[in-house]
Amino acid sequence: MNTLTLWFHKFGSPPTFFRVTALLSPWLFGAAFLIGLAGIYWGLFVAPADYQQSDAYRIIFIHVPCAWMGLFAYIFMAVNAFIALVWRIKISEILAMTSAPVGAFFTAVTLATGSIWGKPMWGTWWTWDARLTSELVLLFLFLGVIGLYNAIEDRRQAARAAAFLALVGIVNVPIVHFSVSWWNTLHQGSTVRLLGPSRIDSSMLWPLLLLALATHIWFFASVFARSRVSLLELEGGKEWARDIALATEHGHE
Amino acid sequence: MISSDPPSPIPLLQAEELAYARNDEPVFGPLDFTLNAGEVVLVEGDNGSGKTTLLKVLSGLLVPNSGKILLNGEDLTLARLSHQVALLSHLGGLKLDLTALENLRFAIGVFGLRSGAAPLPALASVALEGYEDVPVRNLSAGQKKRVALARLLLVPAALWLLDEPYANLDKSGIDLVNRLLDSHARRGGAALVTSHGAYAFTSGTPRRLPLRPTP
Amino acid sequence: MISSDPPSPIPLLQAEELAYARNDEPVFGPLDFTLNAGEVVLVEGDNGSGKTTLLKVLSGLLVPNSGKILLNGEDLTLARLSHQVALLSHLGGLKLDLTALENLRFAIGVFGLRSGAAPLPALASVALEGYEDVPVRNLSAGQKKRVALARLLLVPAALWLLDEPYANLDKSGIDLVNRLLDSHARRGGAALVTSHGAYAFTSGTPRRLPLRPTP
Amino acid sequence: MRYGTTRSACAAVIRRDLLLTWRRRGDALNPALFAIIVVVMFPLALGPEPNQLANISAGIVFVAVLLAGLLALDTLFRGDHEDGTLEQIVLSPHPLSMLLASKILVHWLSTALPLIVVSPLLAEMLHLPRQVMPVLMISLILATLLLSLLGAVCVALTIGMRRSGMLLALLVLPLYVPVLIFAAGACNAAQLGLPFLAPLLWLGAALALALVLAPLACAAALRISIT
Amino acid sequence: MRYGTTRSACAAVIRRDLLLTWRRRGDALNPALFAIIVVVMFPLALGPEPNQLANISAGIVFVAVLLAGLLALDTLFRGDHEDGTLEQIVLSPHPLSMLLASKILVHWLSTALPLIVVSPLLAEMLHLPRQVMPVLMISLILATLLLSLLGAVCVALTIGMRRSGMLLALLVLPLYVPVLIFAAGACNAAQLGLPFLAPLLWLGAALALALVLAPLACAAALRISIT
Amino acid sequence: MNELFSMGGYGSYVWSSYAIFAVALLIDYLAPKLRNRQVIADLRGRMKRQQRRQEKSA
Ligand code: HEM
Ligand SMILES: Nc1ncnc2c1ncn2[C@@H]1O[C@H](COP(=O)(O)OP(=O)(O)OP(=O)(O)O)[C@@H](O)[C@H]1O
Ligand SMILES: Nc1ncnc2c1ncn2[C@@H]1O[C@H](COP(=O)(O)OP(=O)(O)OP(=O)(O)O)[C@@H](O)[C@H]1O
Ligand SMILES: [Mg+2]
Ligand SMILES: [Mg+2]
Repeated sequence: MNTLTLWFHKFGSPPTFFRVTALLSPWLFGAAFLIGLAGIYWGLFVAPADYQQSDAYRIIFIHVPCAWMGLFAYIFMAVNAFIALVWRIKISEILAMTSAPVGAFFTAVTLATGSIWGKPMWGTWWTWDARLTSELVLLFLFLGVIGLYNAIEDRRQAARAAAFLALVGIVNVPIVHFSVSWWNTLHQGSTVRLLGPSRIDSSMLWPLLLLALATHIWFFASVFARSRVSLLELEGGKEWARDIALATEHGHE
Repeated sequence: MISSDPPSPIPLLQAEELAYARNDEPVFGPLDFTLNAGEVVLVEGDNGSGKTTLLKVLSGLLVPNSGKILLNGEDLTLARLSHQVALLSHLGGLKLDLTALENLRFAIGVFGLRSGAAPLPALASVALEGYEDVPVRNLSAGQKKRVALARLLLVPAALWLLDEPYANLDKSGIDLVNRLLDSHARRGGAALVTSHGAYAFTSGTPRRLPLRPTP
Repeated sequence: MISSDPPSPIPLLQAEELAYARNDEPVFGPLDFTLNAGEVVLVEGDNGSGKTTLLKVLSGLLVPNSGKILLNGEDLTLARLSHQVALLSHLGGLKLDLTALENLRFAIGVFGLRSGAAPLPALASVALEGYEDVPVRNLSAGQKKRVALARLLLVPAALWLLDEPYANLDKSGIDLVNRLLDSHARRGGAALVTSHGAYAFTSGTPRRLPLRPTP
Repeated sequence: MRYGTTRSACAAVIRRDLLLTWRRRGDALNPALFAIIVVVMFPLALGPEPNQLANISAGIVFVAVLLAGLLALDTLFRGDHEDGTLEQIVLSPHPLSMLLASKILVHWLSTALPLIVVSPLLAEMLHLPRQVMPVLMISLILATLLLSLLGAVCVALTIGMRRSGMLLALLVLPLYVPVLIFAAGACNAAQLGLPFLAPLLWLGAALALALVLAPLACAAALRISIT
Repeated sequence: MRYGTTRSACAAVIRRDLLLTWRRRGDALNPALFAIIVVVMFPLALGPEPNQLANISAGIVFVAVLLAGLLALDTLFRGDHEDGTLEQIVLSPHPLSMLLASKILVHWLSTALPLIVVSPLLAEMLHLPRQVMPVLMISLILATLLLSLLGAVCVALTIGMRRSGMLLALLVLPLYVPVLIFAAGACNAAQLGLPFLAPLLWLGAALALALVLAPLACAAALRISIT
Repeated sequence: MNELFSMGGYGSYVWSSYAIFAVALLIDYLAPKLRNRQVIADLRGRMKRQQRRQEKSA
């Protein structure tokens, strides 16, 4: 326990965080890229066509990992927002704020691929059912957090205001997830289960899981990369940040 | 600075190692000072040295990065404010659509009323008789300042934080501020006043708190 | 007041029987005065005596109720402005989201550039080196005023109308304004300055234009 | 010394805000005017067929009222922030949440109430069937109260910004969506002759919760964004 | 001395306003966001039937865009008025109408253009038939240009007022009504397969007239209301 | 090969989905890099300004 808190404090100190993530982030990006490539190859070229949807179902390998990722990003953001508000930990503020744009990206991809998939399957790009509407609201929440954070001058105050909003918005996450079972929607119900047997063929399940793993790793890679920039901006008055700014050649990292 | 007076029980305001930084750029350095009842201190410093910021920190509107503020010996936080502090800021804190009198009445409602004070005499003592019922919007720059000063006379705060009270005032207005400060001190109040030395206290030499921008 | 100088051909500014009333309540009475090139005049008056209003009338922003304003011998109207007048008002006329430098560049674009002047040196001469690229929003009250003063140095106006240029400035800032006024006058410009007598001109005694509220 | 009670402080806030509303009573009509404008635009843009309009009338009235409320929200704290009186209120020793609740109350009275008063007119302009009117009124009252309370929290968050503009709308929208669905849902159900009580009860429950929690959240948000 | 030409003064205004837009590029997205919000509210309030939505989709898009434009109008001179730069612009020796025309141009670019860019998305969300889209785009461009020009005159008139708020909307509405009728009329005609060219030509003619007269009127109005 | 691209007639849907995914990730990858450049430039400007202020006050 003691070593854990010690480790947390060490990792939580800005220069250390900066150094550790500098080492971590490229490897994470690389791993995510390779795993994702493998998953895509499997999903596009190896997995068989669906008997109902033929090849259109292959959108699932993008749509579903991104959808999970968007929800995960929101939860990650809200947890960090809570820590930031209660204990005023700088790193948590930054992690919360940098997961918002990444989550927004994944949510936007979910919406886009969902509509693209909806056109051949449902005959329309968009309907106003509960799943789709709540997912749109999720995107708005991400955008709201980003907008609020960018609109306030003082970085720490901005982070705390946006963190507050992120916490209030967490009620939407269960709504997105359970919307298919609470209301009767056009969108299909859950087929993949962590516990118990999934209602999906394993030849289709594996690429799905690979891509889910890849997007999660990517998420952390991206959040770390963004956090380093924000940290540098926030700690611009400190010695270590200035050393880095001086040591960095223009245009290189 | 003050050497031979009897040790007062608890100073009204006490700042220990107080420092404020904006986005990690220090605005004013670690400051230590005490303010006793009956004292008026002039905060001095060039443009941009952090006077306004200091007053906001002391009122609780900004959270200091390090150090402590003790008011009557107790920690000051925005969540636990007392009736002790009144701030006169650049903004004035006046509703332009209300008359001078209505503005004062609102202040009394929210902050309480000093014993023996009343809105009309307060307006008279800042030389605004006859302007009680004029919307503040239609007052000139100096007249607005006077209304804001009248508010200080009404609320039961012992500590006044005044940001450039002399600006925009004419000579009689400057005298007025000095008289108000004097009588406030004599009543046992204290005040922290920012001002650019050129025009300042007439009566005696007040204590000075120099602010130098931390580079 | 000035008796023995050679009769200048045309005074820069001439006001004849100038009066302004707001809703038929007179703000300042009929005024007559002339302002020649090379002169600086201090407009004096208590709070609410109409100084700000007078400057607005002279700049063309308010239309006088009676009387005439002649600029270089010609009638002044808002529809026919010349490059001759620059106004420093309470509001400052600065875009808070732009940097000091960008604000000055805009002023040059709209008003033109005085020969020999340039934005960077102008900022340096108001002691704002190192603040060129800071958004004006992040400057202190006095620093904002200095940026507004730098604008005056850049535009080719002969007549400066300055409303309380000293307010919010520190001692060196007050000196600065005086130096700027001096050299402007020596270059053949003229200025009308409102100020509350307490802190004013260091060099010589300027002409004064007293304003008394018309009862 | 007379420090005054919390109740008297709230009364002072209410008195002042009512006085301000009265001084600029023209402004108080703005939301209602805006809603009328929105409602007027629709027949112009859609063509004036009464049947088509009647079908969508409850929805349009709701959207118009909510938009008007949304736009009026910005004025809740902005004026006070700009002239420094919000600073004064925050520095007051009385519980901030109570003072803010007073402000929210007056704001609802001065912006939402006129809207509710004109809504029968709006509904009439769009040929809403007469029997839906009571449901419309009740759901409007519940919805506007909820929105004033929830919106206040968002406004408090945006107060530190230069110009909150429509970012506020973005923040408030996710909170508005369920309210809109339930409230308009009740009206649509009533128009189709279906039961409409359940959504109204949901709204009522949410309102009860918001009455307790929103002022506290609002005070916390304001403290975050004003310091 | 270098007094500068009128062209250079206009360029300075344009450069500054573009720079300001860039500095707060978040704000520039506001009108588009608002329009999206309005469009999202309708299916929620009306129920999600695609056919019903398709019938009224062009109208809703128009109302959304016009409302967003209306709300953005207020920012045209307000900021400049509050910080005193409008005073400076009025005191400039160059023709005020040209400087104001520059401001109106940048305002259109920064508020209406994003709206036009998102309008296909809005139309798609409301199931607008694909073939109506080009007509919608053209009439939106004409209508927003006209409204920026006409609106600017109204804003100039209300600038002296403390908080013009929705009075502005009231002033502008009568000017908007014919524009809305012609522009939405063209779209509705296209949707029904009827000829739609005539209303578009009328709009074009009105635009040509407004391009010449509106800046002059705007300058005159501003002079009146700033003194 | 052709069959691969047509995806049983759903080619445009499937490929555009994957393309959107790729583009989003690319932007997500590049955005912090660009921002980093700007932050460092800003920081250097700030340091330079601060130095000049110090020189002046010295
Ligand atoms: C714009 C339209 C769409 C949106 C916003 C959307 C959104 C989502 C979201 C948020 C999830 C994750 C739910 C969770 O894990 O809690 C999800 C899962 C899923 N979606 Fe969609 N979707 C859309 C369209 C479609 C379409 C058209 C299909 C197929 C016909 C589809 C099939 C699926 C499947 C199979 C899952 C996985 C369900 C599970 O196993 O839990 N989606 N979608
Ligand atoms: N909102 C802000 N954001 C960022 N920096 C700011 C902000 N306000 C002030 N500053 C900076 O903080 C420093 C201190 O400002 P402050 O307003 O406290 O000075 P001051 O002593 O009151 O000056 P003045 O005499 O000019 O009023 C200045 O360098 C200023 O540029
Ligand atoms: N907008 C206004 N509407 C109505 N009356 C006004 C308005 N502005 C000022 N006044 C009144 O006009 C008179 C002159 O005001 P003005 O602002 O010109 O005074 P001033 O000499 O600049 O004073 P100060 O030294 O306080 O700035 C004052 O009595 C004031 O109350
Ligand atoms: Mg200050
Ligand atoms: Mg004045």
